[in-house]
Amino acid sequence: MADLTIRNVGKRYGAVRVIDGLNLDIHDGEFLVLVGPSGCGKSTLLRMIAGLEEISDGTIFIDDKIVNDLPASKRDLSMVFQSYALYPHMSVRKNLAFGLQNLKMSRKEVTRRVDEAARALQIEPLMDRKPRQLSGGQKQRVAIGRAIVREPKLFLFDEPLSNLDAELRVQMRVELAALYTRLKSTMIYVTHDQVEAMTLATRIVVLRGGKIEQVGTPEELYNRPANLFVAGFIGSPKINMLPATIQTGPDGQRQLKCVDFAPFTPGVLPDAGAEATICVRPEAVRLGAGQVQTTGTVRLVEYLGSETLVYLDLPSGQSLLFHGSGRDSHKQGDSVIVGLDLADMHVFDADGQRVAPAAAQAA
Amino acid sequence: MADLTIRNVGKRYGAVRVIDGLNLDIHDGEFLVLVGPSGCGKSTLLRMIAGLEEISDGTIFIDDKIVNDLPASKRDLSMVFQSYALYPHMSVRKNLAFGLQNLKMSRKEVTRRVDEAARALQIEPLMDRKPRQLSGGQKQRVAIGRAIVREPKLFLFDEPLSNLDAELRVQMRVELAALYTRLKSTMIYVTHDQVEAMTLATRIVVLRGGKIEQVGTPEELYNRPANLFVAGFIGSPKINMLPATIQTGPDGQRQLKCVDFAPFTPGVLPDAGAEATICVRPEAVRLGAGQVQTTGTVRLVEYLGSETLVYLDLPSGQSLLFHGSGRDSHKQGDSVIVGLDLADMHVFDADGQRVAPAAAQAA
Amino acid sequence: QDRSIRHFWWGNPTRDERTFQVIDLFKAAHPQIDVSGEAIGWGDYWTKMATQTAGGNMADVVQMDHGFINEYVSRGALLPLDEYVGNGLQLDHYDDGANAVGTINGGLYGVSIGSTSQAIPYNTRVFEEAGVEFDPLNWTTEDFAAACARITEHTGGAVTGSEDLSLYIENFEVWVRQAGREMYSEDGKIALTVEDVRSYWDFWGELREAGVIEGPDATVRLDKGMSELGIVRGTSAMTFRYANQVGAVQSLMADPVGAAMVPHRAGMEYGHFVLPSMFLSMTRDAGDKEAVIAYINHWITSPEAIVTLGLDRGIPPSEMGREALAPHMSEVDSRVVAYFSGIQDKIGPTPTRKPKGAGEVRDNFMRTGTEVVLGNMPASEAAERFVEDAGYILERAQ
Amino acid sequence: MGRALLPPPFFANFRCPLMRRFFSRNLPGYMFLLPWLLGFFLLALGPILASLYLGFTRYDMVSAPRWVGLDNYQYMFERDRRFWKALEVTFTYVALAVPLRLAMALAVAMLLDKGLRSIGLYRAIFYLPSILGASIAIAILWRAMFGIDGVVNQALALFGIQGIGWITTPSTSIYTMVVLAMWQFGSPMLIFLAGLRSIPRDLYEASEIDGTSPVRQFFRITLPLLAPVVFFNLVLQMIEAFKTFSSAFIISNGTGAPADSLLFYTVYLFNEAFRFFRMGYASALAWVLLVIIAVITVIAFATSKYWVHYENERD
Amino acid sequence: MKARRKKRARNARLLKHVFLIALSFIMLYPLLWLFASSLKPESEIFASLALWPSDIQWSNYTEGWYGLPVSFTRFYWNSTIVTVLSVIGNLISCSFAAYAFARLQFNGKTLLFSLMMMTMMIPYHVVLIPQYVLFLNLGWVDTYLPLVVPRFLAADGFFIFLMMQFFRQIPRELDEAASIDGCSPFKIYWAVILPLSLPAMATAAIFSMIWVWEDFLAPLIYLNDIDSYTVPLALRLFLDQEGQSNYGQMFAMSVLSLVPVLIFFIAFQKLIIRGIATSGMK
Ligand SMILES: Nc1ncnc2c1ncn2[C@@H]1O[C@H](COP(=O)(O)OP(=O)(O)OP(=O)(O)O)[C@@H](O)[C@H]1O
Ligand SMILES: Nc1ncnc2c1ncn2[C@@H]1O[C@H](COP(=O)(O)OP(=O)(O)OP(=O)(O)O)[C@@H](O)[C@H]1O
Ligand SMILES: [Mg+2]
Ligand SMILES: [Mg+2]
Repeated sequence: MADLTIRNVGKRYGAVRVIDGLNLDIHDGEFLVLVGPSGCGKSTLLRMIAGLEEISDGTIFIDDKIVNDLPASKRDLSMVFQSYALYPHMSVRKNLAFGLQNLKMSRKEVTRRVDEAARALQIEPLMDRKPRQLSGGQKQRVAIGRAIVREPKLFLFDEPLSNLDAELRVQMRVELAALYTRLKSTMIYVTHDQVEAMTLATRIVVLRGGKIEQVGTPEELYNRPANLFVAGFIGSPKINMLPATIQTGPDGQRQLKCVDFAPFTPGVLPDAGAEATICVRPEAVRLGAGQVQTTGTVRLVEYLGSETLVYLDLPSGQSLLFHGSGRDSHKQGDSVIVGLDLADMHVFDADGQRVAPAAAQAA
Repeated sequence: MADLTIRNVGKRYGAVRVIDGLNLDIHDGEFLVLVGPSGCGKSTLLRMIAGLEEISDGTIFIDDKIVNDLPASKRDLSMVFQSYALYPHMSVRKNLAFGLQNLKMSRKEVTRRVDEAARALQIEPLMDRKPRQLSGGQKQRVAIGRAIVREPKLFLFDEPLSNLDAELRVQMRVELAALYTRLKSTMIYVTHDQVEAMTLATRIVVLRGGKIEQVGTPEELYNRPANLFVAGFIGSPKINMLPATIQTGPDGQRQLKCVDFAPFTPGVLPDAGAEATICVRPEAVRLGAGQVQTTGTVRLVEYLGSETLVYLDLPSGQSLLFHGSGRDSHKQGDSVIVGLDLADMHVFDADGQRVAPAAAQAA
Repeated sequence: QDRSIRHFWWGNPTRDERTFQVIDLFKAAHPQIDVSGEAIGWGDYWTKMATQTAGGNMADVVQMDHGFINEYVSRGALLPLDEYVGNGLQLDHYDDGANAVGTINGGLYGVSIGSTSQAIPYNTRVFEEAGVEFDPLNWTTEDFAAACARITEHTGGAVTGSEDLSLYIENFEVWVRQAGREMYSEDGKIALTVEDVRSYWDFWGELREAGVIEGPDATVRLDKGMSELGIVRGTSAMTFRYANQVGAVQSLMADPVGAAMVPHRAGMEYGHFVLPSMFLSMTRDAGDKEAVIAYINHWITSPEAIVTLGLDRGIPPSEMGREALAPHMSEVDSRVVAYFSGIQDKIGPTPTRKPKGAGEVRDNFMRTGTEVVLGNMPASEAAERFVEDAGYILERAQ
Repeated sequence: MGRALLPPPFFANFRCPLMRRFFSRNLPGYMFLLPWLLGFFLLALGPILASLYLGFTRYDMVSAPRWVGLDNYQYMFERDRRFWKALEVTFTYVALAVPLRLAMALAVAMLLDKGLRSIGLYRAIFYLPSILGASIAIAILWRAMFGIDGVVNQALALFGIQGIGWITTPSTSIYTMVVLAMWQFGSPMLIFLAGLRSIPRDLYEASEIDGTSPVRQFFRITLPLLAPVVFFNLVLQMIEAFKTFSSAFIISNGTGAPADSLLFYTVYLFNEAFRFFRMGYASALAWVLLVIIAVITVIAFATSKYWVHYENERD
Repeated sequence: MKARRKKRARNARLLKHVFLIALSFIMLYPLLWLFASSLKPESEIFASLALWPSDIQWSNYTEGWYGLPVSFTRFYWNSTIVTVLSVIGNLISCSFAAYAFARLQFNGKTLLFSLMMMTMMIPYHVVLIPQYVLFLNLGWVDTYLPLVVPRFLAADGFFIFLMMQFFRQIPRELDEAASIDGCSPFKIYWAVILPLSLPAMATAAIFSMIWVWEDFLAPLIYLNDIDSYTVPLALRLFLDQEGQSNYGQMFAMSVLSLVPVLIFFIAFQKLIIRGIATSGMK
């Protein structure tokens, strides 16, 4: 029920431009995830959509209605604040019920919804406490609860799960997904957790410095990052980046020359002589033969339980990260063969724009 | 220079017991990570160590001195608050310098340390702002900065990286690790991020409901969880749990019977007839033959970029999770062989205590 | 200068200025004595005085009022001056009886520094315009009522004849004395009768009924300041004051003010008496008594001082003083002095001293009178009640 | 790590551990309270106890006080009609003036809190009457305004209402004092303003998001969060109202007139003490008032648990 | 549509201003009257309530200033000394006590707090005399000590309680953070609590300035020498209910005596700004 259109929206604090000429169409029923480095303007954007922050330039439409001047209370949306902003003088129960009572809902319905949310968020034993008697994670769950009971047409979540433990986070993710399925509301969700972004999003927006770097489905972003920034930002552990130069090969075809590998051609390349960057995801690196290959030495093995990170030194001294399963048994100092496949490579030009492959397959 | 000894420490809020008879020895120079579900008492414990929370029962020693009544200001420690608690009226620079000025440090040294921390935390452009002009993640970094500039003998971190993006989080982790290496201070660190816990900790403490469930190195906790709770809590995605019964096999040996598999003996088992739980990490599951095996159907494939989660239905209807690399290409509805190795199994008795294998190898 | 005394008085800017000049004169004459002058307005004066008395830190010389002097004397806060009379303190030039009120239980506790008597200040312009002819020094209550009616009628009610004086116990006192009685008996009891009170209130009640004096709204504000008087605000043509205050009334008004006697009831006495408008007293806490006496003496004997002080504190109670002053008087001053001289032969004996509790009786008179003015109680009932209450009050105050 | 440790506090080498503990726990508190403790015990307590003692004496401020036991209190309760009258006047005033004044102050503070231009000017203007306080000018003006031909009646005449002398009619005079109190709402207004400005903005934002109407926001968010300040104003205004002196004193020329309808408790007390030289009786009056105020204050504090929320209070 | 909404918002704002301006006039009337009276000839002040004097007499100001035996220059100087010292004393000592009551733990807190409240409940007039005797014995009468010293000893419970209520609203975590940063309780008070209670401190400063500046009872009782009088006490010198008063000059000086108060108010009310205490919190 809520299409959201953002046109040339900008936000300035004095001389500081925080959001800069932003355009975005969010369709009804979308689950849009907003990611980006700390301080890039995610919260600000959310707050502008909510109507809490004045819009310096541009226009925001909800369902084709300009809402720039519509107060937050009339926008029929709910929001989880990054800072929670729980009402300190109300018990948890009242915090949850407050928004519903504003809607003049029947007492029974309020109780039903509140109880249901409390159950889903596992805060039932805390219902009569005041916020100051809660732990960080408990507060955060109450904040989520306050947003979800209202079931509006638009949800805004600002890092709603950041203070929860892994298990709870998974459970909450499932609850939010279920809520989304049930209500079919539009959701805009800020997170730093890539797993959350990947599993929940229908589309992801990558913001940087108040500008959109790329919008797309999780797969698109992961497999076809539009630029070097997105490539580096999406994916954990971080993608490997190797500098390269474009040169003309003996057959006249343009080739990429990267110091540790023989020249190769991963797709259509721009003019020779230009600098480029080759990116390969750590889990796409093979310790064994590949379409191009070299030798490497194991510098460090980081053991993370279910997975292992192997830091490799290439002959030129460049570093390369290999991401393997928890069963991997390489040891520091081991010599290994390092192989890469052309299909796994992302090539970016000197400006950081993607050049090849024009269309990558799912890795 | 800071040994910390916690003896029978308890904390009550009215009738609510938050910490209950806790004993813990933290050695000088340790990097102790505290994990546990939301609301289990991590922050409370930290605050008691810091001297911010009155200790209801028991004793805390720092370097063999009882500190129960020592005010926080005299304990020579620094702390990152879960809620940041930045001084709202001071610029970022002053926030960082404030603690140092209290030490009557030379102006030059203050500037040096503050600048260094600002650089490490990438908040240099923000130094003259007030906290209200910062984003959530920026505030959090300032909070970290305030703690680290003081270089005390004991650091307390309460979820210091929860609001940072993945890349920054890795960088900060590296900075903290470097700090730890440089200062050799004792660090106590609360986190919900398993990667942080695994990479930073010399030992991990798992808390639940104010009690310690297990203390050990990251490997110990991952590979030899002392009980069902720790097994379930550590590791993401969550460990698979299969109910089983202990029975006496045809050769008189005790066996485990789990509905989807033939009986097997993973180690010394308690009395026959008792209930037990078998746990297997998702990444230890094989889609292929194993020491015990069965068939399964792919119910759902969750694609997370570098990794893939495959939810399997076993013949009995039980669910099993397989964690594979991002290259995995199973599709919903596929039939697969599911194999498990005995060495990868953790068996817990009816009380949730570990019974076998008595000593597991690294998976 | 090794001797010093403090002098405390209530005042106003003019009086303060004059008093400081007298202090300077005294200091010039007695270079070894330093006098520090302490002044404040009337309302605050008594609060401060009470506090200082309680603290045993009274100024050496204080200014006293006839309403208060007995309160302080009876509690031993003032010292008798008798031993200094003729022995540092020259009083031989004083009018007879000038110090009668200051003489209490046979001791002289306050030297009068100004005499006065009751008076009815009236707006001469209004009187003239209304064509009222009367003898200010000899008129009756009937004349008074007629004048009120005439003025009210002439101005169409814009200016009434007089303020309603129902609540002025000072005016009432004259009424009582006209009948040959005193307010209080020698032993400090009520001496007036219920009939005195009733008749007084009824007299004013009739005028009020007739609408020729100010209405209750203006009347029931008690202890009005000068600025609130009907004569000052132009809403009435007469009020009640002591003669020495007529100058002050004039200072707030553009029209010329005259002074008339309180009208007497036909066939009765005039009821007026002379009383000191202020006293100088020496207090219990006085240190250098010699210096105090020298100071007081300077006030009453130095012609320079008397001229400096002018009429501000009342009319000098000595022939010598009045003569010294005569060439320096303003027009209104002359009128006042003429008035004062004119009534000399109509003056009765000094009243009995006011007992402790007289101040409270005064309050009670106003309070009870208010009920009458507002029409909440008939005058007869109120009069009985007043006399009864006054008895209680005096009893409790002893 | 070499670090200049603070010198040990003086009580560190007390032998008795209990003493040591007592000091380490209490010392900072007592140190900060020291000025007040000195002031209280050296300057305030003595006079207060003295007044308590004087309440049992007959004391005319010149001769020494004479012990009379409970006489003063007995007289007060059994025979003193004016005491009861003073109580009636004062209670009426407190019951009306306090809530009305606070409501006025809060309403204007709310108006001024929202970002208006020239807000500083308005603040100053609204505070002006309070600056004028209980001056003689105010008394003169007030009497004139509410007089029979005053501005108020002139305004009423526009509506065809025949006015009366509001101050001089005993049954209405007290209300002019109430109006005066309302008009001088500056101090509570300023405190409310400061309080309103301390409310975290994000709570308003949260309630906006929750779709709260302005009225509901006021009652459910603003008011509860302002409760500590409301409570302060309530208690203090109540105490001050019970002790109202200056304005009543000057408007009634110190007498409580007309017909004792402005006989505020403290006006009565002042007259007893300073005009009729009965400081002993006045002291007794004072202690009765003190007990009345204390009881009401204690009740206010007791109920405050249920409606005043202190975010930082430990429980 | 947007325009209409804007218009409605503007109308609402306009309405508010109209209301405020109307209210302002009611609030201002007495001051205007006072000012007008200060320009009127004596005989006109009480004859009419009109705001416009028939003949503007600035002489009330010049003559009023020098109309008393001691000039107002002196009284202003006296008042300034007393007020400056008192305000400083009040702010320091009351905020100390408030900090102790609001933030520190010590035995007997409830009792002491109750006693503090009690000092506010007792009618001042009955402690006047015992207090006078006390100061007299200390030899302080006829000096400024009785006016100033009690302010340094937190005599005014009003401010203690006021500041307490505001201190209690500051997030305790900020104290805790400062404590971790090695701050003594004093440093916490000084570096954290005080700067964060700016609105409250400004309010307290305004009140305490105005009340001290206008206080006349204590100066009346404790000051004897006219040279040491404060402005409000001096104003009382103009008035003689029974004799010659100088209302015009008194009003002129009253108007002037409001000037410092107004300046102080306008300067300090700016500090009643948006509280920021929670912006450092998550
Ligand atoms: N004032 C209080 N009264 C009652 N219970 C409280 C109070 N403060 C905290 N608790 C409870 O104590 C428990 C421990 O809180 P604590 O903040 O230590 O949790 P935590 O482990 O840090 O959780 P999180 O990861 O969510 O921050 C929580 O269950 C909380 O509800
Ligand atoms: N009042 C202000 N004045 C100046 N700059 C501000 C102000 N408020 C925010 N900013 C800046 O605006 C930028 C965007 O802030 P925002 O809170 O939207 O970031 P964010 O993307 O939510 O970051 P995070 O992930 O850390 O929460 C930040 O760089 C911040 O420093
Ligand atoms: Mg943010
Ligand atoms: Mg916590």
